[in-house]
Amino acid sequence: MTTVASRATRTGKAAKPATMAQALQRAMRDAMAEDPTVHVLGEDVGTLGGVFRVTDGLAAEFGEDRCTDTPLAEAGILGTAVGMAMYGLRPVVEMQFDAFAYPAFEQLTSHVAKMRNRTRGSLPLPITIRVPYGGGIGGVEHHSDSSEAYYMATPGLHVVTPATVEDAYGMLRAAIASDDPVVFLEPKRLYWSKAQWSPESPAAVEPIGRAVVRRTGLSATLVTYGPSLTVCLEAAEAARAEGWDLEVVDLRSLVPFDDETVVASVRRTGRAVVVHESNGFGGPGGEIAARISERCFHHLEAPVLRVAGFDIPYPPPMLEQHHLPGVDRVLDAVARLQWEADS
Amino acid sequence: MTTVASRATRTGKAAKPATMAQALQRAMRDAMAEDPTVHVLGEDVGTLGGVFRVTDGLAAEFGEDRCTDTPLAEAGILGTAVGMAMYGLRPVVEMQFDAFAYPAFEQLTSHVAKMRNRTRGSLPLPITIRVPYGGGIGGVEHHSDSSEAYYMATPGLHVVTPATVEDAYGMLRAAIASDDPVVFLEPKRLYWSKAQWSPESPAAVEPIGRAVVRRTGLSATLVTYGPSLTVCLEAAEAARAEGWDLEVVDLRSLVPFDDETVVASVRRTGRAVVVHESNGFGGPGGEIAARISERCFHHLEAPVLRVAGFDIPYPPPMLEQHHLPGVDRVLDAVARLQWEADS
Amino acid sequence: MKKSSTTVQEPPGAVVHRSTPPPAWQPRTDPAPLLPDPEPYRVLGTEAVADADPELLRRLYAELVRGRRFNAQATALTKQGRLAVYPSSTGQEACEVAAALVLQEQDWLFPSYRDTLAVVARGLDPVRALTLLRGDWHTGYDPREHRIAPLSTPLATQLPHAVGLAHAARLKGDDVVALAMVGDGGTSEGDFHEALNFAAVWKAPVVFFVQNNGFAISVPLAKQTAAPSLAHKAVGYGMPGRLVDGNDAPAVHSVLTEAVRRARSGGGPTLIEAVTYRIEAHTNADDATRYRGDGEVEAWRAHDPVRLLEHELTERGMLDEDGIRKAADDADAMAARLRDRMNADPELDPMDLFAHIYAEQTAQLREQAAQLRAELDASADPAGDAAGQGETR
Amino acid sequence: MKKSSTTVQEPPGAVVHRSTPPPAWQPRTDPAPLLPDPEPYRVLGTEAVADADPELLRRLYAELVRGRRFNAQATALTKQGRLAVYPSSTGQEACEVAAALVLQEQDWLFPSYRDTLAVVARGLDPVRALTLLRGDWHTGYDPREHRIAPLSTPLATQLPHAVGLAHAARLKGDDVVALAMVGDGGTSEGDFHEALNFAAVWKAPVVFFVQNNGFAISVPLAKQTAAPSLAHKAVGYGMPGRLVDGNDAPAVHSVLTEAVRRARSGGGPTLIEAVTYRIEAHTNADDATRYRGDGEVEAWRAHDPVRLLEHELTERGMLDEDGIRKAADDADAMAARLRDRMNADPELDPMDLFAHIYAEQTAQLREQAAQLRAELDASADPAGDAAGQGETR
Ligand SMILES: Cc1ncc(C[n+]2csc(CCOP(=O)(O)OP(=O)(O)O)c2C)c(N)n1
Ligand SMILES: Cc1ncc(C[n+]2csc(CCOP(=O)(O)OP(=O)(O)O)c2C)c(N)n1
Ligand SMILES: [Mg+2]
Ligand SMILES: [Mg+2]
Repeated sequence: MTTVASRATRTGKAAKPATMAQALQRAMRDAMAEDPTVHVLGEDVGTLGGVFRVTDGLAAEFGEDRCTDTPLAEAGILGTAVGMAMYGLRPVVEMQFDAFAYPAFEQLTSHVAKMRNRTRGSLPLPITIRVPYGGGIGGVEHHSDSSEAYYMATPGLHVVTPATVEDAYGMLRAAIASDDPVVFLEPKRLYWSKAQWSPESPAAVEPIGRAVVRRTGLSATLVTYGPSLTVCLEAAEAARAEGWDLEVVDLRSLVPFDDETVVASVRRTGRAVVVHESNGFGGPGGEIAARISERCFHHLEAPVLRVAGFDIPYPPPMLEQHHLPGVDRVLDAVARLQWEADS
Repeated sequence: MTTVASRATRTGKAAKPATMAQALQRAMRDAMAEDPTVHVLGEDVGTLGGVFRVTDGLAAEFGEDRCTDTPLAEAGILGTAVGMAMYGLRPVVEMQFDAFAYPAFEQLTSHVAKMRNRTRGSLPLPITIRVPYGGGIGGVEHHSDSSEAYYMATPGLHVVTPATVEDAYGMLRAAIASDDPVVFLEPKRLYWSKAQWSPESPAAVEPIGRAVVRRTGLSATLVTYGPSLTVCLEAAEAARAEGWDLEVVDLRSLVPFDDETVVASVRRTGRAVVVHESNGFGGPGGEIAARISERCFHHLEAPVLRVAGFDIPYPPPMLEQHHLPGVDRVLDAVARLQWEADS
Repeated sequence: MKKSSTTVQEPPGAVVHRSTPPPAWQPRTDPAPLLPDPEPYRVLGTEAVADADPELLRRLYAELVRGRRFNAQATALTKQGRLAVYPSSTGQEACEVAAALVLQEQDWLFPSYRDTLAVVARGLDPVRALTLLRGDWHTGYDPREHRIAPLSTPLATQLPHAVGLAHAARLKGDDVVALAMVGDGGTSEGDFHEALNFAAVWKAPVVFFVQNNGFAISVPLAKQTAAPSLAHKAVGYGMPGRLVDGNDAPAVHSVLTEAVRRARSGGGPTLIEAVTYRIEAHTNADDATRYRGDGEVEAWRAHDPVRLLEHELTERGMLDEDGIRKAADDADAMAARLRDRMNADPELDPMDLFAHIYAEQTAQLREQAAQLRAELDASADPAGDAAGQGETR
Repeated sequence: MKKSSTTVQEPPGAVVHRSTPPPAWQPRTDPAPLLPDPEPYRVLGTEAVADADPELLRRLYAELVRGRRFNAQATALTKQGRLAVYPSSTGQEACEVAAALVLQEQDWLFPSYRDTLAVVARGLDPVRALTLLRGDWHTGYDPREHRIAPLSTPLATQLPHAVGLAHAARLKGDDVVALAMVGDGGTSEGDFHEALNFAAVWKAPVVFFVQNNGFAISVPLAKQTAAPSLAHKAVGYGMPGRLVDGNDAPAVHSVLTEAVRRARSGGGPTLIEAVTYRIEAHTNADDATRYRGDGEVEAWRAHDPVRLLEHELTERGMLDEDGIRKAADDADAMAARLRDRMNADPELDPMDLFAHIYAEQTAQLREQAAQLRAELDASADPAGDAAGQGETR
């Protein structure tokens, strides 16, 4: 387990404000510069630099053969990336929005996730699949899905999502360096989030798979990831007024899942709320809550609760604020953690 | 909650042995005879009667316009079914195997599941999507996936799966009658399972959504569905020797989920094991265990355990028996339900 | 060694040798010309204008002017924060308008996300047509009432819907044609392929109408396809393909009319490519200067659908200053009404989030709706809320 | 009323009127003939035989005989329970064999699930090639070592892989061609469309080889497509399409060789349709009498690829009784070896289930592996197992 503090020290020197989008761009740029087998492909990733500008400048710097505008066909993009990886390249694929990764679902589940296993390890596929995901940006329908449950349910994929600028860089580098396929979920509404970060001396790349405690606390643990981290940190601040000292765990990696960090935290606090934007039913929270309940049974003072998006298709822009788990909803759940029994 | 006993009485008169495949065929036949808007379409469903013969005879009886061999393209099949439903038909779509439904994933998630909501209720899509699923039949790769987690994570779909011959008929009739899209998961390895059942007087159609207690017991509850019901019933028999009296709940419907039946059972027994063939991590069991833990917290003597397929791509035929949850693995889990603490 | 030759499992029939495959499996050859004319069909500036119905030409002109004005107004509404986004069809009005006008009452239109104008030209209240882009709901109208499918954002996914609907109508014996719109980029999607194939095999009464406006966001056609034209894709499905100048409104109208007629009379589907140009950026959120030069845009402005028709009508004495002014006034009035109506906040009920998930609300959704209801009540009555929170649960 | 006309946002350039679209967006026309010859190309029974390399003809014959024998042996193995399933390519051996022979060492083959024979003809140990169908693992060989992609069960999904691989090789400047095989049914899938389009746009060195064997399981070609031929689909991607008699081995070899040469020399992809017939049922599990008559099968047996070539070679004095016997003996010997080797049970280690999920095993998989290990140990030592179960946990 790595804590924020320790990581911040390592990169704190020449730090300037940078957005998550910039950190992601920088990660691809550095990876491409270091390793000529890294290729970026997708819709509008070349000349335009991506609709979120995350691939800005890559085509200019590395040429269109390294950063390629493909025809508009997601199965084709991921399917050709499989072939490129079979030949030894390390493709980084951009799906333009969460819901527009669905056409590539068969390639993802039947080939990308399974190829290493199908071939007894002789054909690993080091493909990074970048998927801007989640809501909160006022997008019209099909532009705000939280699709992580689909990927979590598919053995053979790594599924990760950064929540900070620094992690955006480090985790994307790690994803590209991984010899396995990684679904790299980028929280859309954090693209423009800023942090002090030094692109001149980016943090060393740690392998993916570890959660991090973003805030220590004693009363209860908020387990979260990606776009909901900010909400949880705010909720933890607000909770102080109610007398609750909340710990916040940022999972960062959904697959593999860091049971160790999560379980240690919940055993300490005795209470847990899982928070995510994805629909509740059948969403990631079920798996997470079930794991916690199984592993921390005798330490729990209250059932593990979940705060999630409702079990509905993502709402239109004008109603999305009612769907997204916000600070109040998190605090409501914390309030339901059976404090009376405790006192 | 309906128990087996009560249903059996209703249909017990002229009962003869019938297979699940026959009951499913009969359900479509009766629905087509009663309602001219019911159309069956898919690959090989016409002349051949489907690779599992579930649509046997329908084209001969109702003509190729009512039971249609389509071109080989799953997105096309489901996409045209959407259009047919828009015009007032009630399409019953067959996906030939679980993994071959993946090409239709975008149509399913972005249109089928959302159309009613997108149009404020003015365009419901009464489509039944039949998916033979699960393993145990010695199929080569891509022919044995348990894909229910994907469908459960998609609001707007009903997701159901029969485990008995009688339910195969009743639930398929109910699915076809539903004004909402229903993903109808057919356990492949039960296609040839037989039961006393009377096709002459099939059971009345109940709306979908209710679980059923298949075996009452006091020690612990096995929560299961589809292909794993047989395993659980066998395990319950075997458990008697160990002194455990197990209750077995057949969920039948994953969406909507029958909290009432499940919770009542677990509150009674105080212990639960969720059993399914699907991969454990991110699979249906997480959601189910999380719900039980949340709702039965103070009644639980032990953590809710899960017995599931491993977190691996479905194995080749010669190794599948090691992957599939069998009686022993269920009994192992029951043994871990902290009986010592109890005594 | 007789044994060995018989183990090479040979059927008795194999002694006969026929050098060509049995007739049943001969590839079918079609007497009709298979390839589309590579030169886009044109009416304006040609003899064909004389044959055109003057009434239709004036109608088209009026609609083009309204359409152009509609696009301008909708773009303005994005700047005023009244629309979440607007993908403008400025420069493509001839296609949008013609698509709406060629259909009869009972026919269905399947628009893509850029085709709000076609929907409006078909007669739908523009405020309802703009619901998706305003963001108060996903689809602002009852598709069955208007026979207009929801504007489709996932590209090309609406095409199989059109095929299925047309097929269903045909099976029922109803006189219904479906016209499905898609962009040049959308032709690369698998759904395009599957839809055209199903339509051809089923001889469904569908018209596939591709607006080739040169770009899929930033990606030019040359990176999208290596085909001689998008209309040439028809060959692979065994349906007629047709190229038309997409900025020549009477030409588009004529080609579409012919295809609709073919569909209606049992002749099956047609693929039409209209060559046009997206004058504005992809949407108001896009910066087109990143991927194309002004020169190209200017060249296309010189081939503007509104001006082309205006010029022709004026030259032929079918339109004068007065007519031009009248059309502009009419368009302005429409735009003013639209602006006023869009300036009113839509009425929103958050509880609608749970109203249309299933025919019958599930127990889980009832719980969730109750939760939201309670939150809304609490925030309407903040005092009661802030006080009791910790204890009431 | 000046105001009104200016509100119809007009660019300054719009006063110029040009009746044709700017040249940049003219649809491209290609001088090369776009349509494939609707008559399948043939060598046997034509002048072209004389030009063919006699060595090649004899090689093809020997391979066809082996291929036929391989199919028969594999089918027999299903009856003996030694294979889980076998989709036979009996009747299609000319295509299978030619596909393997036209490739060089460094080239890649992308087979579909029916193409075990092509994989074997390429030189892979047949036991490894049959691993998938025996059921001890999914793929029995290292694809990179043999430059043979895994046999693909999800239809048409292997086609984009071939394109990506060929594209990657071309970017690297390597001399590599990818040959991708697919059935007539597979051409209806979206992946077929996307793969061909990417290949054409990228000018990737790929050959798409469709075996039109008349059926997709039970579905005949007429329900699959309304195109004049499957080769005609090439037109829509701007690549050459070619029809060939799929039972005429030298013809298939020649057409494939030409396409491979075009790919190798930078000429981009080709689509080839071989007209052939699936003599056996879809697999041993299928009952073909449900959907086709014997007459049709008999008619095709009369156009058998092995006999056609044998007949031609015999007629021309290039093959005698002795040669026929030698080929049959060689095939029999191969089959006997295969039968013997397949009669041995494969060595299986259930722990392999966890060995190749990720480069590094996750904590969760380690736990699960330990669980299986314990179960296996317990069942190896059943006494210890049955006793301690309840208490040890
Ligand atoms: C399946 C899918 N993939 C990607 C997108 C994102 N996207 C929206 S519009 C667009 C370009 C569409 O180009 P084209 O089809 O030519 O239509 P145009 O915008 O020119 O009208 C893209 C890539 C999408 N909406 N759907
Ligand atoms: C995506 C997908 N859908 C469905 C299937 C089931 N299936 C297996 S073979 C087959 C027919 C294939 O026909 P064709 O492409 O003509 O190949 P052939 O069997 O004739 O060699 C079908 C439908 C599949 N394997 N993959
Ligand atoms: Mg376009
Ligand atoms: Mg075939």
